[in-house]
Amino acid sequence: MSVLDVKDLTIHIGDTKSPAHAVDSVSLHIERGEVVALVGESGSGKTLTGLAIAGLLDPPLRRVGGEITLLGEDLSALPERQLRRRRGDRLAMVFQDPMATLNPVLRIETQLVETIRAHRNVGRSAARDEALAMLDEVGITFPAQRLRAYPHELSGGMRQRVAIAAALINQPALLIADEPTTALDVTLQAQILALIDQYRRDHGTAVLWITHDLGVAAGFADRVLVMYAGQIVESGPCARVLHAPAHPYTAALLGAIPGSVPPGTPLATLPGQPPSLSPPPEGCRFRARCPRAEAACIAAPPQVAAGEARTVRCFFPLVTPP
Amino acid sequence: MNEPLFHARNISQSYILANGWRQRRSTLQALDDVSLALHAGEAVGIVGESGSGKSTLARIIAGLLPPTAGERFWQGQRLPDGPRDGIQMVFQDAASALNPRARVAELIAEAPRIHGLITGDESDFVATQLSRVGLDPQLAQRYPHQLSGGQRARVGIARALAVKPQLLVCDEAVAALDVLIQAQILNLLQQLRRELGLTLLFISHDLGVVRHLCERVVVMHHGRIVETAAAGQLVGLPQASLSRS
Amino acid sequence: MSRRGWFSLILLAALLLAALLAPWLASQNPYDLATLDILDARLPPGSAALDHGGTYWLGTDAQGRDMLSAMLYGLRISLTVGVLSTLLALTAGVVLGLLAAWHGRWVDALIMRVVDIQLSFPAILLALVLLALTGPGVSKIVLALLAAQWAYYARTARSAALVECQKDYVAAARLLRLPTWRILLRHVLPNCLPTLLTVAALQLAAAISLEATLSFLGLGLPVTEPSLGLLIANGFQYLLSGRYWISVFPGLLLVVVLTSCNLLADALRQRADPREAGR
Amino acid sequence: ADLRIGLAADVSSLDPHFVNIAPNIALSSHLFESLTSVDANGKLQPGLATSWKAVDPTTWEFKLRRGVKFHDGSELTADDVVFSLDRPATLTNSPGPFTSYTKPIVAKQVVDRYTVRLKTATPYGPLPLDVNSIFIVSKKAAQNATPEDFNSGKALIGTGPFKFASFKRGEAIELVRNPQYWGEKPAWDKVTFRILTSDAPRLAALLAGDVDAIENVPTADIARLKANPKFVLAQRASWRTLFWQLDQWRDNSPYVTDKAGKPLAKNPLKDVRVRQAISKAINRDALVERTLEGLAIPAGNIVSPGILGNAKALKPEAYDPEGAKKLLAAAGYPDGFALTLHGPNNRYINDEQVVQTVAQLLTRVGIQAKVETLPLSAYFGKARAGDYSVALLGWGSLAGDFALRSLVGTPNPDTGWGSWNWGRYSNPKVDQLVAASLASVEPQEREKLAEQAATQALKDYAVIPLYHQYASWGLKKGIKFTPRVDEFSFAWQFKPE
Amino acid sequence: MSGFMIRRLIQALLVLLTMSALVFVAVFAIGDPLALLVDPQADRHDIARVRAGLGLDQPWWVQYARFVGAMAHGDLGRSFVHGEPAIRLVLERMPATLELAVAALLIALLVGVPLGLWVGLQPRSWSARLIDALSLLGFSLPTFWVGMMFIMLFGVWLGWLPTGGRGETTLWLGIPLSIGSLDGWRHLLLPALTLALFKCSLLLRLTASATREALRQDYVRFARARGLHPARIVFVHVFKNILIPIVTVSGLEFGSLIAFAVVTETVFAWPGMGKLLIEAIGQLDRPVVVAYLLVTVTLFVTINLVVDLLYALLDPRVRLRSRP
Ligand SMILES: Nc1ncnc2c1ncn2[C@@H]1O[C@H](COP(=O)(O)OP(=O)(O)OP(=O)(O)O)[C@@H](O)[C@H]1O
Ligand SMILES: Nc1ncnc2c1ncn2[C@@H]1O[C@H](COP(=O)(O)OP(=O)(O)OP(=O)(O)O)[C@@H](O)[C@H]1O
Ligand SMILES: [Mg+2]
Ligand SMILES: [Mg+2]
Repeated sequence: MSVLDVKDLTIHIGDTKSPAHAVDSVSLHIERGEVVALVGESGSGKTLTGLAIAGLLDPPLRRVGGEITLLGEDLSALPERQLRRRRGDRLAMVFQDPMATLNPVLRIETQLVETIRAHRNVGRSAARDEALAMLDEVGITFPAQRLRAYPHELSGGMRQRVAIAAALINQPALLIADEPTTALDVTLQAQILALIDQYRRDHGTAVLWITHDLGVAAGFADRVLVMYAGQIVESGPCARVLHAPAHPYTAALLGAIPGSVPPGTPLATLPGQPPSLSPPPEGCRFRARCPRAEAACIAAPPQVAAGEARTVRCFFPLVTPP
Repeated sequence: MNEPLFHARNISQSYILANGWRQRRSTLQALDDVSLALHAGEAVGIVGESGSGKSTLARIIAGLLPPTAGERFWQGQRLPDGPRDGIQMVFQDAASALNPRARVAELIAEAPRIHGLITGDESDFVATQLSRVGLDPQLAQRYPHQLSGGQRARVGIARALAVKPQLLVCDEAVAALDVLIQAQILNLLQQLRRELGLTLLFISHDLGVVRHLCERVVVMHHGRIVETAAAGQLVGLPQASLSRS
Repeated sequence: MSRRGWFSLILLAALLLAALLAPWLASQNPYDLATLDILDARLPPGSAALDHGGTYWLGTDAQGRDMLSAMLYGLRISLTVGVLSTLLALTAGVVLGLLAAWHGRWVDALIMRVVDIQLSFPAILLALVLLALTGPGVSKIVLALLAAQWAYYARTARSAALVECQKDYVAAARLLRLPTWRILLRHVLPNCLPTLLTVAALQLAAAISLEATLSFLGLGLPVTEPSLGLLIANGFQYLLSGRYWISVFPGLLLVVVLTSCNLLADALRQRADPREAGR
Repeated sequence: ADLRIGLAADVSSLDPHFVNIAPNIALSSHLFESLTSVDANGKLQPGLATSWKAVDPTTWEFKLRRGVKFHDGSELTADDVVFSLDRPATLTNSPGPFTSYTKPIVAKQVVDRYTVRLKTATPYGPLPLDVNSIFIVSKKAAQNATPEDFNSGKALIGTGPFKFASFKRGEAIELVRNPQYWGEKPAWDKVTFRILTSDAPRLAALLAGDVDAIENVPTADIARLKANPKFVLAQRASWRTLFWQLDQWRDNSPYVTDKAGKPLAKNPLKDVRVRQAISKAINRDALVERTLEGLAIPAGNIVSPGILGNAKALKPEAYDPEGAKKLLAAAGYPDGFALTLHGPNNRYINDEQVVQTVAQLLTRVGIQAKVETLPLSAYFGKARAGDYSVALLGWGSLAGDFALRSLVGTPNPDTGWGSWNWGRYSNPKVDQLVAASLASVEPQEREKLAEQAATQALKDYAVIPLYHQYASWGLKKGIKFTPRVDEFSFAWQFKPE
Repeated sequence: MSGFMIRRLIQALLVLLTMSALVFVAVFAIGDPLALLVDPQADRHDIARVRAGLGLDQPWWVQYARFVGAMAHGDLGRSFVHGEPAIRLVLERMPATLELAVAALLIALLVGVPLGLWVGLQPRSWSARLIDALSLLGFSLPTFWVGMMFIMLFGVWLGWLPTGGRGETTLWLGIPLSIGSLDGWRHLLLPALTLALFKCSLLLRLTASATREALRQDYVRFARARGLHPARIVFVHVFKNILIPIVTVSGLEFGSLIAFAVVTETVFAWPGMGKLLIEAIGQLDRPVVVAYLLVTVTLFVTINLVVDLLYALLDPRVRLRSRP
């Protein structure tokens, strides 16, 4: 059984008359201990997908369809009260900006302890001990002092560690990490990645890693999902997808990375911009920028298998199905 | 060796921090005795972790920030404080680097007009500048918020080039962009270097980008230059994220 | 802009227009003593005039002034005072604020200390003392309001300008070697304007209200040229005696004016803050 | 029973000799008395002195009432009187000292325990009236007492019908009945004066039952109060007369111009015909009826009817706009001219309105009048400095010759004559008559001289009288009040019905 | 800290000196107190004597120098009109004004903050829209006009509450206060409400927008992502954050409450400092005007200081430099 199983998740933005179809029929699943990377350029709907799974969409964002199953339980049918019990317990989420995710006027201790006590009937001092252990586990030195500190007294990297500690403190089955390393410099990025990787190994946590950095996905994820304009255009095991992309968009992303060509030579680029999604264009959403587009692309391409454990949403994939 | 185009000598910069309640003042040494020479037509990259002083150095070179100590030379001449003709800069956050209340045409033409660099028709001038950075001249009447991120970055470059600089300082000019757009900009800079013989100082924390664009790389750490090397042979920088790919 | 914003803008425009056209809209020039007749004093709304057969739709005051005309002219004065003092204070504040933000160091310190001192002393008390000194008059009250309010603008302009000056487009403008005045006026100022306008709309209401309050305390305008505030004050003594119209009607008009200013300020603020736009 | 009275003005000090302003005098009158007293009609009556006479032209002898006890139980003696008459001159930091009343007295003589003689340098008729303003304090209590001692009640020992209970400055003063009072004992056990300086709240306090009586009922509310069966109104013409002072000394008066605002060749106000025209242009009946809502009577005199010096022959000027225009034409101003009327805006009943109405009326006869009103604080100073051309003044006096001395006497800073003669009218004949009147110790003769002086001055239009102001009190039903000409609200004159 | 305090104190001193000098000149220019106070019959000698007695015979700068000299010894002079030390007169009236201002602030806080929280949390509900509209109205009604309407409505027509004055007071630590008795409360209610109305609207709007702002912050989203109870999110996470602007603004507005008490006190015949000031200006009682200003400036400076300290207490991030 997967830890998370999402089927046909669809999210609209704005009024019912002319909504933007920001996320369209996204399906994904994550197994225990697996890291799945969700990549794509800015605005492709990655964050919305993550928020929808955690049940954190607020107006004007609306989930208009799809099923979300966490550990066999259908979250989409749960009332908010029940959903709240799952959040921070079985399912946790961390966000991009470590400056903003912690409440600036509450001590670290308060924020950790309240997370424990929101879900488990634990005494204050027991919760505090757990918090201390957790800080230690995420690699914070002098955890006892840090507990008394306010967020602004910590460095960016430490803050992100604390946020991760708060997310993991109830041992969730699933961690949704929405670009938690983007705001940090390279050294810190690597440390955080290593930290989560270690935790996953120790506890078997499933991780949905949202990022726009293919490099991160490459080094860290088991599987990768590539999103474009609200749709998943390609999925598959990380190594294979990045090595031999099936979708032209994935190929373009890889070709644009400096280092993919000799220094001084031009990088591959794509013309144009992603389409507006209100309403989304007919047919293949990548059509307008696609070097391989043909007349047939006027129809919406189905998601098809492209080799073992791989899918692609394209009539003319770069990798032919076996 | 011939005279460098630009030379910064023994630059130091310290910031005064007023800290907290007790108003304890401490100083932060952002740059410590940094010297850097740029030869005409050269592309030099600066890399370093966050807070290592890259932006501070860039601003001092551009003349936006008077250094606490040290001197700048332009073709051997000592430069007074303040900006100077011939040095321009492209900023990291293109959105904040463009006045949101000015149309693209005004953004590009304002300074050349004041400095008397426009000989013919102003709209032709703007069109030429826009085409040079690969933008549709139709965009001239738009406001910055009506442009995409990549377009904004290009307008920023076009504006800098419109006053015919010899040295272009790019402070993380591509850091906030998606890879696809980043690639466009990198290509554009390559092309401009070739065509205009521009000298480029390119600051980034992404070693891959610098390696792609520059011949020479300077590594900064804690306000000092710790290493200077040809782009291909760099070793000193901890490069966690890229090392695994 | 939101519906409320448009509504307030239209209302304010209508009020301004009414004030501008007062000489043509009003049946009487209430400031011209020759047109007043003491025998028509304190007539209730809808009364006919004694000799010239007109109707006083909103009644008359203690001098036999047609209330409707007086209110139109009063609106004119209130708005003039409000707008004039706001404009002057805005200009003064903006100049000083920009200067402080741009120059920094001792100029900033000096200007801001004066602002602090000014702000640590409430506007009403300052205006009170100043007016007691200068005596009544439109120009004097404008001056008093200017003195009382410039500091708000200076502070707002400075902090807005500081934010803008941090932005890279100012650095870019410096690199392009644009003249300082041009950077300040063409680049920095327009970007501070949303904030400043919001404050201005708010302060406009405050200025009008302050003028009314000072007039109420007997320190505002000359009696023969009553503003709305003075009309209210003059009618105050008739409130308890049932001749409500002398005070209540101008009061309602004042409330409408102030509400629309505040509504506008609200709308401007929401516009300036895109995250609020959805509300 | 208790009585609560709403006062219109604040009492600044309880020291009866500190500042010579009406609210303080009103309050002190409850606690202290003077040698003479003044009845509701302004007539001099015995006070602490039972009788007085001029034993020679420069010596007045006062016989003290026997057995009068101070609040502390000690007896009133001639020593207390002399002490009290000496005290005003010793208060150096008093801004408005009572010394002008004690100044004519050059010597004081204790004849016996109950007799005092006061000497003046020259014959001086109004002395008995002057000493009415000097309250007699207990020497024992007031010796070395500071104003603070009075305000705290420590030195507040008088002979009056009430005793001090408490003083909350700016808020309320409480008095209790003096059971040992020698005269008619007041009907109230306790009297509370509430300070309610704003008109509307004062009236509201009466209507809401927070006080039993108020003074200075706002004109606007007279009608309503009259119509309300739960309240009664007490009214009478008071001593205060309002009139215009006109600049008669400058050739170029600052606020008189032609209609285009340019200076005139000469000052039209110097021409008696112009002054008369102004007087004729004023419709006093309409002014009184409409602007003052009936709360005044048109005036042709400087002092109110019934007060010494009121010449009955002088009638209010009739409203005659045509006559005014003719006079203006005759004086050389057929098209009129422009002037500014100045007045206070917080001193007299509807003062600001009155100025406006007069401006309205003058405009109708071709004198284009502008209006400028100021708070009292700024107004009096400027007016006394001669800054204005036409200025409104109200004057309350219990003797015509007194009033004339200040208002139309030729100004002389050394003697204090003409100190309020803002227009600097000067007529030796008037001066002479006033001086004679003041010097006469014979009441009939004094009255005759005073009337003659007034008649002469008004014939010259030295000032233009407008009206005699009414004073009104609002009372809860069940309380009676004898209104006083001097506008004072004395608690003992309120009686339960 | 101490540097900050010292700077504040120097600033306060500067305000005091500037203000008192200004007032000195101003009151001089308005008029001559003797023209108001001296008896009509007084002759030149009388006037000269009085002038000398009050020290008014000197040029203003000499008077000012004397005043500053005396002030250094804690003596602010005697009221011309009352003959008592001016400072005592002002301090005597201060409790009434402070009580009024505090009551108004409490009303504004107790009404404005909860309503603002509601409006911020539920901006789309009709009740929030109604409250929002009403608050705008409350924002626009001039104080004196509201006072008049209150008097008319509650005092005269309905007769529920007294129309003015302070009513019964009881002594608390030697300070007469209204809140000790029912009668006192009845007198306090209307003026306090009048004074509070504007601040109430202000705080309501401030709270609402701060709440909206806070709700948009990532930390709220993170709190939700951790499954915290909504009540905890609102009353701990959001509230602790919005408390900062509320406290700051309340403190600063407290100063303006005292200033606007001038108007309210005039309308309601409330025997506070404001009324004293108006009267003193009317009587050209310079020592009292100066003393009033000195006392209020001192008060404001103290308030600002307290606000800064509170601010630092509430917001761990704070850097105690001068507020922007
Ligand atoms: N609260 C919102 N209101 C309106 N539109 C929104 C909102 N949140 C997201 N969107 C829009 O939905 C689309 C998808 O947004 P999303 O945040 O999921 O992108 P993303 O892939 O996470 O991009 P990035 O890499 O920049 O974080 C974008 O076009 C965005 O503008
Ligand atoms: N205006 C300033 N006041 C105080 N300290 C500053 C200021 N600007 C920069 N610093 C400090 O100076 C040091 C160098 O900053 P700088 O911005 O040059 O680093 P950087 O290498 O550009 O970092 P990044 O990669 O994050 O942009 C940092 O520690 C920074 O905190
Ligand atoms: Mg995102
Ligand atoms: Mg930088």
